[in-house]
Amino acid sequence: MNLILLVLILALSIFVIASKDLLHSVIALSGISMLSALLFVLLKAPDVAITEAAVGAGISTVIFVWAIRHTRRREKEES
Amino acid sequence: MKKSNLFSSCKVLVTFFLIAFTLAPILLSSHPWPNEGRDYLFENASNETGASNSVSAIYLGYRAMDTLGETLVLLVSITGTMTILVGLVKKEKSDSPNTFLLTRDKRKSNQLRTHLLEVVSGKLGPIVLLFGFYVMLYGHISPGGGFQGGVILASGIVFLALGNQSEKETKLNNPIVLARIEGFSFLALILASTSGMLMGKGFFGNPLSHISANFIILLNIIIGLKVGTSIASMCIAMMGRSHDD
Amino acid sequence: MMIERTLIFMIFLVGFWAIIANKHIIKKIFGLNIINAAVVLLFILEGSRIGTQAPLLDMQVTNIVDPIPQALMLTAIVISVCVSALALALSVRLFKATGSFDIDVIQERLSHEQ
Amino acid sequence: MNSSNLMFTPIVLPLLGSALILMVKTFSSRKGRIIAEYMGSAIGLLLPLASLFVLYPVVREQGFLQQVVGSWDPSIGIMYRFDGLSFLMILLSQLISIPAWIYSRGRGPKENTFTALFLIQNASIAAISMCSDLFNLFVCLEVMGMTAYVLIASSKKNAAAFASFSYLLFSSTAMVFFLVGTYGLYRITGSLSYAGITTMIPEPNLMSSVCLVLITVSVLLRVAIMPLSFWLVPAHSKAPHAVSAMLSSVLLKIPLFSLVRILSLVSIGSDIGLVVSYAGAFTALFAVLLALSQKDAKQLLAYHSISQIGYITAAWGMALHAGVTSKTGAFLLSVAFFHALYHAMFKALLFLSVGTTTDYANQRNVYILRGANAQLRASGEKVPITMLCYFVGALSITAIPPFNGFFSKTLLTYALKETMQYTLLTLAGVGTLASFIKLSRIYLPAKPTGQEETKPFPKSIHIALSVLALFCIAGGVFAPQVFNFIKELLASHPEQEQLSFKFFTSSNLLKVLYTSLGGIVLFILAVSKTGTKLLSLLKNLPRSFSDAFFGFAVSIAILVYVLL
Repeated sequence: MNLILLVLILALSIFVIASKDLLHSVIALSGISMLSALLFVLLKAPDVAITEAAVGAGISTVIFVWAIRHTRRREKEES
Repeated sequence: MKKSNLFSSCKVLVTFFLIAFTLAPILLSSHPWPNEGRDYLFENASNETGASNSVSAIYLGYRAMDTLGETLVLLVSITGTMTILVGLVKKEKSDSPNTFLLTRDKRKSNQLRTHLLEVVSGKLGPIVLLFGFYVMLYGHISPGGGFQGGVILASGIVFLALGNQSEKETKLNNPIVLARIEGFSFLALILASTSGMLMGKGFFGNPLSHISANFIILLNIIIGLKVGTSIASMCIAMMGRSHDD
Repeated sequence: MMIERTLIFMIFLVGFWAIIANKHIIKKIFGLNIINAAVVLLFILEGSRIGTQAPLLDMQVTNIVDPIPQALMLTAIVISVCVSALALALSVRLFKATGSFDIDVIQERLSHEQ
Repeated sequence: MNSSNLMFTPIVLPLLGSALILMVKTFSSRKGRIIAEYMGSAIGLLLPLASLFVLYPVVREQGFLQQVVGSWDPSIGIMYRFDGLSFLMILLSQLISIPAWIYSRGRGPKENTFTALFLIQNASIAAISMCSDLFNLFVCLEVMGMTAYVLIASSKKNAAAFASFSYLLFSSTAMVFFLVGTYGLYRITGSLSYAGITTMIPEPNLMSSVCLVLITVSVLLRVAIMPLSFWLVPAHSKAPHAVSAMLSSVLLKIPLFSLVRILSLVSIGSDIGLVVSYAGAFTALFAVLLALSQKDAKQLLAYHSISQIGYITAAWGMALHAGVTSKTGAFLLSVAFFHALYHAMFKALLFLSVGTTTDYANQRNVYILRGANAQLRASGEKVPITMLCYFVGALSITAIPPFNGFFSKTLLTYALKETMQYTLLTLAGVGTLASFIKLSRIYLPAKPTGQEETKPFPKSIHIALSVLALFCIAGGVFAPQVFNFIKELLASHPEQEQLSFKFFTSSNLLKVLYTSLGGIVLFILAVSKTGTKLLSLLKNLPRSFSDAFFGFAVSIAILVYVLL
C-alpha cells in the first residue's frame, strides 16, 4: 500500500513539473498533498495527516490558484 | 549563444549529480531508527504534560519554542503577503470579474458567484466553525490541535464570507475585527509564554502548580484563534477586499 | 524498505530538478514544495518503523511510533507553506511588473530599472 | 525571577513590543498608533540593552547560563544556552538596530508593520544566538529569513521584489538541505540538542560528516562567502537603506557565529574551519575586485560586505581549526568577532550615509554623480553631517589609523600572520582603498545647480548617522579595551593575560602607508583605459540564476571531498 501511494506521488510530482498548464500542476500538487495525508494515516501519524490535508491541500492550493488567476495559466505565451 | 546554453546545461547536470551523490548516503541510509526519545515519551509524556496525545505534548510542551517560531513565521509571511496584495489590489479595478466579493447588483453578471455556492457555503459555514473549535479544543487527547483547528476556523470564516447575502459585512468577516482578534491572540501568546517565568517555572513553563493539560488547552485556543483569523483575513484579501490599515 | 526510500529519493530529485533546471518561477516554487514534501514523507516513514500504533497514549497502547518526527514535521509543513505563500505573492508582483515568468527574462528586464 | 530567566528577555521583549504595535495598529487613531509604535520600540530595542547590563556580571562570573525552555528534561526539551558569544551577538544586533530604526523614522519604511517585523527580526537573532538545538535553529533561521525577505520586498522598487525572491528561493532550498542534515543526525544519534548529538558521534563516519556539511553549507549560505554569495548583492543594494544596514551589519554575522556552537563540539569542525578560512580569504580579495568594477554606489558597498565577511570568516575558520577552547583558537575567535563588531558599525554607517546621499541626489551611478554635498545642501541640510559621516566610515573601512577599522584589520592580519590568508587579505586591503577612492568621488565639488529648498532635513537621519560615527571613532579610541572585553567574554579561562599587542608600531603604520600608496596606484590603474576594460570584463561576467545552485552544490562537494 505504501509503495503504491509513493509511486503515485512520484508520478504526480513528475506531472507537476512537466505539465504545460499551471492549473493542472496545482491540482496535481494538491493531489500529492492528499495522497501524502493518506500515507500519513497509514503510517500512524494522524496529526501530520490533518495538518497536511488542511494546509498542504487546502491553503496552499488556494494561494496557488489565486496566483495563477491573477497572472497567466499557460506556461508560455500563447501565439 | 548555443555554446553558452550547452555550458549552462552542463552546469545544471553537474549540480544535479553532485547533490544526488551527496544526499544518497543520507536519504537511503538504513541505520536503525533511534528509540530513546520514543521510550522517554511513552513513559513520561502523559504524566508530565497531561496531554495524552504525545504529538501535542511535544508540540506545545517539550518543544513549544518551535511552535512559537512557527507562529512567527506564519505571522511574518502573512503580513508580507498582505502588504504585497494590498499593493496589487490598489492598482487593479476592484470590480474585475476575478474578485469574489461583489456588491449585489454586480453579482448577477459574475459567473463565479452562483446562487448554489452562496447558499451552500453560507449554511456550511457555522458547522465548519464548530468543527474547527472541536479540533482546537480536543487537541490534547485526540489528533488535531490549535493550528489545524485554526485552519478549519479560517475556512469556516471564508465560507461565511462567501455565503454572505447582505450588503453589510458581518462581524466575522470584517477584516478589522479579524485583525483585532489576531493582534490580541498574538499578545496573549507572548504573555502566556512568559507567565511561567513569573511563577518560577521558566520560559514557556506551565504556570499552574498542578500538572494538567490546561496550559496546553490554553495555548491551543490562542494559537487556533491567531492562525484562524490571520489565514482568514489573507483569504478574504485575496478574494478582492483590501485590508486597509 | 529500501524501495520506499529510493522512491522518496526520486521524488526529492524530481523537485530539485525543477528548482535548478526550470526557468519558470512558479515551477521553481512547485519544486520547493515537492522537495519539502519528500523530506516530510521521509521523516514520517522512517519514524514509523519502530512501532505499530499511533502516538495517542490514552488507549491500551504498547508500541507507539516515534512521535518526535511527527511534531517536527508539523512545524516544517507550516513553514514550507508560509514560504511558498510569500514566494507566490512576490512572483505575482514580478509578473505584473515584467509580464513574464521566466527568471532570466525578469532579471534582464529589471536590471534596467534604476 | 532569577537571572537564568533573564536570559530570555532579549527574545521576549522585542516580541512583546511587536505584539503591542500589531494590536494597537488595528485600533485607535493615528496618534495612538504612533505612541504605541514608539513605546513598542522602546520595549523591544532599549530594554534588552538594559537586561544585557544586568546579565554581564552573571556571564563574567558563571561563564554561561543554560535552561531548557519550559524546564523539561534536557534529553527531550530545547536547550538554550547564554554565554559570552551570545551576549556579544545580542549586543551587536542591539547596537546596530537602534540607529537603523531611528534612521527608518526619517527616510526608511515608516509603516507600523515595518517596526513590528524589525522587532521580530531582533527577537529571532537573539534566539539564534542562544539556541543549542538543531531543529530550533532551523525554525529561528526561517523566522529571521522570512523577516528579511519581507523587509527587502517592502521597498517600492520591483527590482527589490526580485532580489527578495531570489534570496527566498535560494535560502529556502538550502533550508531543506538543512532539514535533511537534521534528519541524518537524528537518525544516527536520536537527539536534536548539540550536547546529545556530539556525545553520540564518537567517530566521524560518512553519514554524520555529510550531514554536518549540509548543515554548515546551508547556514554559510546566509553568510554569503564566495560561491554562495549570489543572492547578496541584489538583496543588499535594492533593500531600503535601514534594512540594508541591518542585513549587512547583523544578519550576515549571526548565523556565522551561531555555527561555532555546533562545529566546535565535533571533531570534523576543524577541517571544515580550515576550508572555510581559505574560502573566506579568497572571497575577501575577489569581492573587492568586483566592487572596484561596479558603477552603482550601493552595489559597490554590497560587494564590500562580501569582502569584509571574507576577512571575518578567514579568522573564524582558523579559530575553529585551532579549536575555540585552545588559547590561539579563543584569540582568533575574539579577533573575528572584533572585526565583525567594527565592520557592523562602519558598514551600517556607510550604507546609511551613501543611501541618503544617492537618494537626495537622485543618482546612484558613481561615474555620473558629482557634487553630492551641494545637492544635500540644496535639499535642506545645513551642516554637512552626511558627508562627514561618510568619510568617517570610508576611513574606517580602509583602515586609516585613528578610526576603528585600522585596529580590527591590523589585529586580524596579525593573527593570521605566516598563513596564505595573510597575503590575500593584505591585497584585499589595497583593493578596498582603491574602490573607496572611486566611491568618494561622488562628493567632489561640482557646479551648483539646484536652488535652496526650505524643506527641513529629517533630524533622525542625523541622529542615526552621528551615533554610528561616534561608535566608529570611540571604537578606534578604546580599541584595546573593547578587544579585551570581547576576549574575556569568549575565552574559556577567565584569567588570561591582557592583550600585549601594540597597534601603533612603526611596521603597522608603514603597512598602512604602503597599502594607501598601493590603493592609490591601483585606483589610477583602474581608471586608466586598459583598467576600465579589464574591470568591465569582470563586471559583465555572466551571472545567471542557476549558477547560484551550482556554487551551492560545488561547495558541498568540496567540503565532503576534504573530509573523506
